[in-house]
Amino acid sequence: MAKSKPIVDTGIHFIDGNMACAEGAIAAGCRFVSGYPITPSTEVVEHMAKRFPEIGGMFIQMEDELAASICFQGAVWSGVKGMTVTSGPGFSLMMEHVGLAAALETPSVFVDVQRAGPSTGLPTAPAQQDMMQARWGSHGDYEIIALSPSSPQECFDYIVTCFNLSEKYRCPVFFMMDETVGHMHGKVKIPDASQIDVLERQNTTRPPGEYQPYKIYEGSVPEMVKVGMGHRIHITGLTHDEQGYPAMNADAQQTLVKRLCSKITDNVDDISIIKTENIDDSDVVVISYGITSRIAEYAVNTTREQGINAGTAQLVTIWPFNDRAMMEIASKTKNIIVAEMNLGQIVNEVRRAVGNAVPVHFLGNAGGRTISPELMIGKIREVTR
Amino acid sequence: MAKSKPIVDTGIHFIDGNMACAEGAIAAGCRFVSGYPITPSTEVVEHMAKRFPEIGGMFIQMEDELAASICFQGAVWSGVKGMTVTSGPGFSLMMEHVGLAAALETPSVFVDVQRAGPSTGLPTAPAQQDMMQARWGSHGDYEIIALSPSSPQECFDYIVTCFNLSEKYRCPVFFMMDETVGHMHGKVKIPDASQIDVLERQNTTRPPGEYQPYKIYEGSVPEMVKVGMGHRIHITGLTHDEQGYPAMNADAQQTLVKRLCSKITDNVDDISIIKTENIDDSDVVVISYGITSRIAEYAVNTTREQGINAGTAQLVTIWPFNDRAMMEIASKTKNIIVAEMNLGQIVNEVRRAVGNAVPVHFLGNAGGRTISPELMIGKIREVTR
Amino acid sequence: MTEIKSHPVDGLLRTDRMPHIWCPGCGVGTSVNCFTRAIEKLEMDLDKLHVVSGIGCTGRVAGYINVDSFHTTHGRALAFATGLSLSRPDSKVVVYSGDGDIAAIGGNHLIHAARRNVDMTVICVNNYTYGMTGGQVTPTTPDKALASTTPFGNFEHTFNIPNLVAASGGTYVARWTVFHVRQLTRAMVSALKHPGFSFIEVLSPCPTLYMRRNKLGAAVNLMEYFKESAVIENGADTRTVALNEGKTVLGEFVNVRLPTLRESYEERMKEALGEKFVPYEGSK
Amino acid sequence: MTEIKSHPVDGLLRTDRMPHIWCPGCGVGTSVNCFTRAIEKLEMDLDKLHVVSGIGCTGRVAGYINVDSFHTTHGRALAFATGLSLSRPDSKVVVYSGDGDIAAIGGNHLIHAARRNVDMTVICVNNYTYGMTGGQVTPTTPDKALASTTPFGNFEHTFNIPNLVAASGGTYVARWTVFHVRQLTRAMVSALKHPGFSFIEVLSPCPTLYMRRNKLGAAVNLMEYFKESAVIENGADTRTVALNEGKTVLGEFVNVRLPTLRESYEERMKEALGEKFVPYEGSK
Amino acid sequence: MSKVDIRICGMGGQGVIMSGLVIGKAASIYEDKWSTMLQSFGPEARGSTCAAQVMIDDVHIGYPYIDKADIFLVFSQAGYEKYIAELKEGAILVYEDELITLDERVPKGVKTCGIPATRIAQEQIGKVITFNMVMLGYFARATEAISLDALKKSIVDSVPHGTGEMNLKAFNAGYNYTAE
Amino acid sequence: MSKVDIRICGMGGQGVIMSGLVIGKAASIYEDKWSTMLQSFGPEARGSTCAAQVMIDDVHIGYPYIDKADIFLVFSQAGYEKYIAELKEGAILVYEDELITLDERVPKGVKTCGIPATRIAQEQIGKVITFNMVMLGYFARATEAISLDALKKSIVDSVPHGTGEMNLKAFNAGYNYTAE
Amino acid sequence: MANNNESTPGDKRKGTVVINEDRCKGCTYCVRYCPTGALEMSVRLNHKGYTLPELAHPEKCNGCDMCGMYCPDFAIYGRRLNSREE
Amino acid sequence: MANNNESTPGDKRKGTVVINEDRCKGCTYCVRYCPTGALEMSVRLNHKGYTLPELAHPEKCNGCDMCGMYCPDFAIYGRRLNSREE
Ligand SMILES: Cc1ncc(C[n+]2csc(CCOP(=O)(O)OP(=O)(O)O)c2C)c(N)n1
Ligand SMILES: Cc1ncc(C[n+]2csc(CCOP(=O)(O)OP(=O)(O)O)c2C)c(N)n1
Ligand code: SF4
Ligand code: SF4
Ligand code: SF4
Ligand code: SF4
Repeated sequence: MAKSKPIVDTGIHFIDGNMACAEGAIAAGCRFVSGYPITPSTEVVEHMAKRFPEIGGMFIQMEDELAASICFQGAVWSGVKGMTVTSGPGFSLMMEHVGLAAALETPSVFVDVQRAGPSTGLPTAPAQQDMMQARWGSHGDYEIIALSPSSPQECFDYIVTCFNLSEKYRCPVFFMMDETVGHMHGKVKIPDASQIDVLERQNTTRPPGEYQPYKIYEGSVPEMVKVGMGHRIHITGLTHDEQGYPAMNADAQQTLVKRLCSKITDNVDDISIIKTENIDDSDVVVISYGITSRIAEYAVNTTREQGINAGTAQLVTIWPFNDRAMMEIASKTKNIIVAEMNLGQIVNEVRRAVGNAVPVHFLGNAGGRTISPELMIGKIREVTR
Repeated sequence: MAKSKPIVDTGIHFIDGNMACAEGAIAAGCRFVSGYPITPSTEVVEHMAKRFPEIGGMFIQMEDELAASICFQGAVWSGVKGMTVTSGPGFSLMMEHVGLAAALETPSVFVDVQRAGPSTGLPTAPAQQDMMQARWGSHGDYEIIALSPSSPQECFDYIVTCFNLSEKYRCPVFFMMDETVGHMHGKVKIPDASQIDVLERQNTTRPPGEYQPYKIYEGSVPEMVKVGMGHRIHITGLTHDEQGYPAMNADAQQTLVKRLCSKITDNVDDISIIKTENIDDSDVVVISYGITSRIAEYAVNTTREQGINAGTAQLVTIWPFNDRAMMEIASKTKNIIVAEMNLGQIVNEVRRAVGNAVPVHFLGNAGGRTISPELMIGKIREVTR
Repeated sequence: MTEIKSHPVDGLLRTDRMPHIWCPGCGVGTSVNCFTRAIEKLEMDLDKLHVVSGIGCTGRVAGYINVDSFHTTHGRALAFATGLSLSRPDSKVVVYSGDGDIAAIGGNHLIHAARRNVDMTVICVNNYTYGMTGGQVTPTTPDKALASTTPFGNFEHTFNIPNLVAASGGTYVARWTVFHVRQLTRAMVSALKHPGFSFIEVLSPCPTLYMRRNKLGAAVNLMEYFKESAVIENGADTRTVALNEGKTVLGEFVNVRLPTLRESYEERMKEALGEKFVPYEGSK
Repeated sequence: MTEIKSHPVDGLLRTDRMPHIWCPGCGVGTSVNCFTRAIEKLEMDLDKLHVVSGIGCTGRVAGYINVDSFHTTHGRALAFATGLSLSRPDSKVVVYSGDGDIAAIGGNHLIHAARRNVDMTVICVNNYTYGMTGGQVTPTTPDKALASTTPFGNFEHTFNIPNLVAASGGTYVARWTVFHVRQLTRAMVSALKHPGFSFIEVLSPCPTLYMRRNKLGAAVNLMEYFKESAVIENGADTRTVALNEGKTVLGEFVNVRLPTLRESYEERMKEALGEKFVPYEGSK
Repeated sequence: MSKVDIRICGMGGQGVIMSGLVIGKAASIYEDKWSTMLQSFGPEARGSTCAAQVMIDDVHIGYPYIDKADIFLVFSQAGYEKYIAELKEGAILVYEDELITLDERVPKGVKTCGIPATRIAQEQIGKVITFNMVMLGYFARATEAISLDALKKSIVDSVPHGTGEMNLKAFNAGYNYTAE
Repeated sequence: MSKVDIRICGMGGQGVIMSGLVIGKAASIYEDKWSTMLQSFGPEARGSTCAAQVMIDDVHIGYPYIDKADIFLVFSQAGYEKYIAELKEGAILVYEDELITLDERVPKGVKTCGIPATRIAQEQIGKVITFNMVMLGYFARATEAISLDALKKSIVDSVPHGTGEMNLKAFNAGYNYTAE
Repeated sequence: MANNNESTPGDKRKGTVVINEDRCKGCTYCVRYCPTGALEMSVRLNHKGYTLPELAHPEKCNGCDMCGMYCPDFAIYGRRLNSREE
Repeated sequence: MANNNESTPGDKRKGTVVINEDRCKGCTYCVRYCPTGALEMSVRLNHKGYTLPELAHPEKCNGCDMCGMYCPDFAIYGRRLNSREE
């Protein structure tokens, strides 16, 4: 028999973020992807189309993003790990099924490689303008998780985290890339499969009759199940009871929706990844995420050489927003600069979180290009003057 | 010839919010509606289907909300006033075309009669859970206007305001109703047509050759145009220049998107409607909107009778959010309670706006029922104790 | 004497949710009745039968059949079912939805699932209206019929759904009514056995929201109309089966065997990759 | 001697945007060339011609034709055009879009606009791929053909688009290729004159992303194939016109006159409301 | 009474909502008061019980939901059972006395007024469909919540064109009914 | 040089991106340095100029965009015109000298290294397609930005299976080229 | 469950029906589509107020279960009596 | 604009072509589909590097404008010379 491709492509690679994301998903155990092409995310699914047939996975290009964002959920309920991939306009079309995933508690990963908007905008230019949409884009109350990578390496590493979180919390998990990270080649170390922490799907071990799909047996997340195990589950996007049956009353609504939200908000500390550097006793901390964090790294290094006591905080996890961590940063510095490639999204969260503790400055743009190091250096200087 | 129905149905009526909304839209000059049925908004379009054939308007039920939310934009560019109507799940499907309307600067009105979510949720129960979605639901950076009515009378009055604002600012304007307001009958006074302030479409008077569709001749909003006037316009959702032509570069992106946002954010005072009562030197102000404001009215009246110095602020305009007005309220009271039928949306805006000025308390629920007066009275008491 | 169950097909129903929400005389219930009989006839392994619905009165079917079942979003059941079906080669996935769900908002998924010949059975209960939301017009509402959104009568041309599905690539296409319980059951048996995309349009009365508004009397009146106007033409050219006043063409119109999506995928990959191809088996 | 313009149809083009973005040999340009000639032949009032496109290489057509034109969202041009067409009874609205735009993401609007017989002309440039995004598979990509998302060859069945449109209710349906410039122009003339939903599928080479990947040589090679494989069959049964290896059936397949959406609306309302009916005239 | 909370309940098709509309209109249009009406919605409501909540006040009404009613106008046994507990002290219960059997659940201090409205509608008007107008007539007299004049104007305004007279006749029959 | 910013520009089809990949891989995989590469994207890029930006450093790279380059590897006149101004003081310009005519726009202090790579590829290898490898070879010698060994390994790694030898031959031809 | 039509030993009836009265919504399908005319609508109402069918002519019932197939509410079914399998 | 093929008085040629060289992308359609074979691809490149067509056989050109109809780039057109209308 011909030697089949290794499932995890262990080794050192020079690949772009989109491919790293695809490889990371494979390493995380993803075996079903439904997508619809859109710049600048298409390479992710193109890579899946190439890789999957040799490793027992399947990619299907659906007729549109509405289909792409629900098709993989059907696969997930069959027991596999699945995801979908898109960019701005397609992300907007997926919003109804983000809500569905939240309501059904489908472990699900949505990749959004952000481009400049609104509308068709600049399809091949970077932005970080969908950050609030990721949190609020679907109707109704719900909570989600969102991570943002700043390099191809992080694309690999954190898409694995996304899959793990989606299994653990059974909610939509967004991987908020941007065009620059997606299209940038860089060094990516893919460890041996055994070195990669992968949380496998845990299906209930309770037999039919003793199991209810939305009952909490432990913690705040119900036990997952798949079709064909004899449980004869009924799963609905209507407000439902523990059995999963429609429960058309406000009490059921309160119980269900509060749990959907609190299972995330009660676990901010577990979910949140924030990388800080040199924040203690600093004069300014630049808070940023995604590609902007690389620029912050560069700008802060430069200004430190010039004697400015500056630090950085990279928000790998954006949602749930970590108010506490922000307060902690505020307590250690004199100024905060929030830098993002939009006209002000996450900065509002930081402002809300830190209140009047320290001044929160904003450095942003309307997308289409990254924030230049010169501007950022200028801002750091201005703030610390 | 048979006497034709009056276009504005002047008089005193006992109708529900949905019908009042439909009548208000007609009074505001709306003549084209594309929709797709969904509880609890359907009565709006049903009423349009009945009224329009006798007043020279047209309603078309499209195949889905994607179509409904762009079809009317085609009509608007032909020179008429148009709108679409939906609820939660349909609203999520409209998000791509909200962004389109923002980018094309289509004067457009979207009505969302909110029901409890996420996903299918409780279709016939009220909620105020789409408030953040209205602001952030589409990808990319953009700004919108959103109003929320608290009674059938306000449904009539403020949908007219919505149309006027959409003409003035050329952006998506949301009318954020809720199931209770939509389905509640109440007294509605419809004035004589001559008494209703209606801003008619102002098309450019510049001749072809001297006109560019996205050039700013005055103020911050370009002059509108319609097809067939000889201007041979090209309108695109891509980032475009003043001529409307695609301009695939970051400079054009900065110019366009910043203007799309600042034309709204620079005019908060003109757009914002906030109704306050008894806020001066108060111990607590309940900030709320939509049906919750009626409950606040009741609760505050009750507690005032009991000697508590409480006031109310009804946010008729939700977006753009009026930070200044919030600070003003904060400066006049000792406590703020934000009450809304969700798990915390607009309260975050208030918190961000007022910082540490006064404590901001939250009273919310997960939707499906209005906040009870008892709970609100209890909260007012607790906060002022 | 044998123990008497409350109903012979109760084993296939979520009896804890009975009575169901459908109105008196609603044909959705009768169609489900036929469906349960078809399942029984086939002696299907119930662990390998999954029902997916969209939203609507008919969409509630998923909530009453006692197999793993999913009540998804309006119009998108077919897309969810595509993912499920591809991941469960040994199972039969059934989509059970209304005409609005399938042919209005769900139209794109209908034509594409048919094109791909995804292995699934679609049962579309066509009651000429949107029942769940109060009787609006649909792509199948007859000419001039009243609906809440066509208060002066429908003016849109209608779909000939079997023809649309056939033109899209559906490999089994049939139409019956809930009056024709035996034939409908038999058709369901054939559809469930068919590998690939099988589709049955089931004409059905909605006494509450369609018939009342159109002054068509009680549910049985439409049943009688179905009986009288029925013209059974198996193998009929689907272009000729549009629903006309006075004539309701019924039968099995299309039944051809073509590679299913999965089959052509595997064939293609084997051809291109040879032994390097590892088929997708889902999770077992 | 007459003054020499840079090109006889320059008056219909936004010459300030030339050269356009299409690749050397891209058939979209040739189809637009034919389109401008059709407009000239009809001596259309250019204030009453509006072009709407979705997103894609073909979707850029709206940006090059010098009439009021709209470049909307991917797949939704038909829905935008429906609102525009209903509001401009005296204008002709043309939707110009690619096969992915119209038949993949836009499939639902295609079948519904055809069903309603909305008064518009649709020109669908079928180049067997998604050009704009780099050559992914579409519902029209031939069997086994390579695309960036089918690196081992396409395995999905394809749409027979004329048949799909005809089955949905389109009243004028034709297919030509960009090799057949005269016939295509004539068909465009007929489609533009046709009241109701007229649809032309235009087969076209995408040398950059479809042909190169499939090693089909230069654009002219496909032109030659169009020439050689063409079988002109006006009035052909659309079920028989699926694109097969070696045979490309072309012609005007459907041309019937049925009430347009607007006509049936007005007829219905007049009947129901008599003199109380006030027709919708849009803004004039 | 300055503020009156009225609950109406019956089966789908009995004219519950129409009754609520007539009262609400009478109050807000013909008496220049404020009024709100809310009705039950949803698939669950289909075919089974159907309810309306009407509030009348001299001033603008805040919270439009009724917790306990001042007046309960009930058309069916199921409606009776669903809401009988939710009455204020001293409330008035107006009910169809051949369709509904009162029991010990009627809260103390509630004034009960029964009328065989179905029979009256059938016998005196010849149309069972006017049953709710008979109920409204009786309600008018039993509760005096709204003026006769306002109710009558409201009825003419609310019922299908050409049926005003018949409905007023039914209304009057209810108004004039006296229990033997 | 610890940090090197390399811009590569040419026409679509000339192997610009492949060249960038070879350099980036050589640095990050075979020299254990850090490297990033960005390429031009978009419909506007189709068929016309095509550019890549490669950065190499001993430490992790922050900002991955090149403002002014240390090395400019240029394959076409249009590419030359587009980017010639954006060079650092003391930068190295490696260009195809039969396709590109230098002019006064070359910034002062820039070292210019021309090579007739197309002709070399044609004459010595027999395949114009290996032209970019010739350029890379010349680049390797002219700039010494990356070790020969790393570049060669990277080439074998990057080119289609079975074409390694031919490409290495082209690379060597470029490396050994001396302007007469 | 109205089950009073069960067979007794020696009974000559070929079939009977079982009615789950709680589920019935009185649509009349069973009565209308019983091929032997064995059923009729009664005057009895169930607790929801729906009129119930009844086996008015037990001797006609052959247990063919047509009623059971038509019933939208799974409220009735027919069964054969004295058949060999029992 | 290469316009050097204009008619001169007394010219017997039936037609000629006008080429907008800036627009041409060298696809060869005009050459290939000229029914009289009047055009050929030249060795000249335009500023974008595309090979240009040329009217190699002016005597063959009848100004039928087939080149103009095929050209995807609106870069060439044929016109009749000495026709009555002029
Ligand atoms: C996105 C979205 N749009 C609209 C609705 C509202 N809605 C629910 S069911 C339905 C129509 C159902 O009609 P049909 O599919 O014909 O089924 P029936 O109820 O007649 O069985 C609609 C429009 C929804 N739930 N979601
Ligand atoms: C909602 C959305 N999804 C995806 C895209 C990306 N996209 C742009 S054009 C296109 C396909 C175009 O293909 P086709 O319609 O066949 O036209 P062509 O480019 O081949 O002319 C896609 C997928 C988009 N712009 N919007
Ligand atoms: S409304 Fe119509 S379709 Fe829905 S349950 Fe009732 S009868 Fe059936
Ligand atoms: S990519 Fe294909 S369709 Fe797009 S312009 Fe180039 S040749 Fe034409
Ligand atoms: S068919 Fe069923 S629901 Fe209908 S009357 Fe008979 S038993 Fe009752
Ligand atoms: S057809 Fe047009 S683009 Fe092609 S070679 Fe001729 S002139 Fe140039």
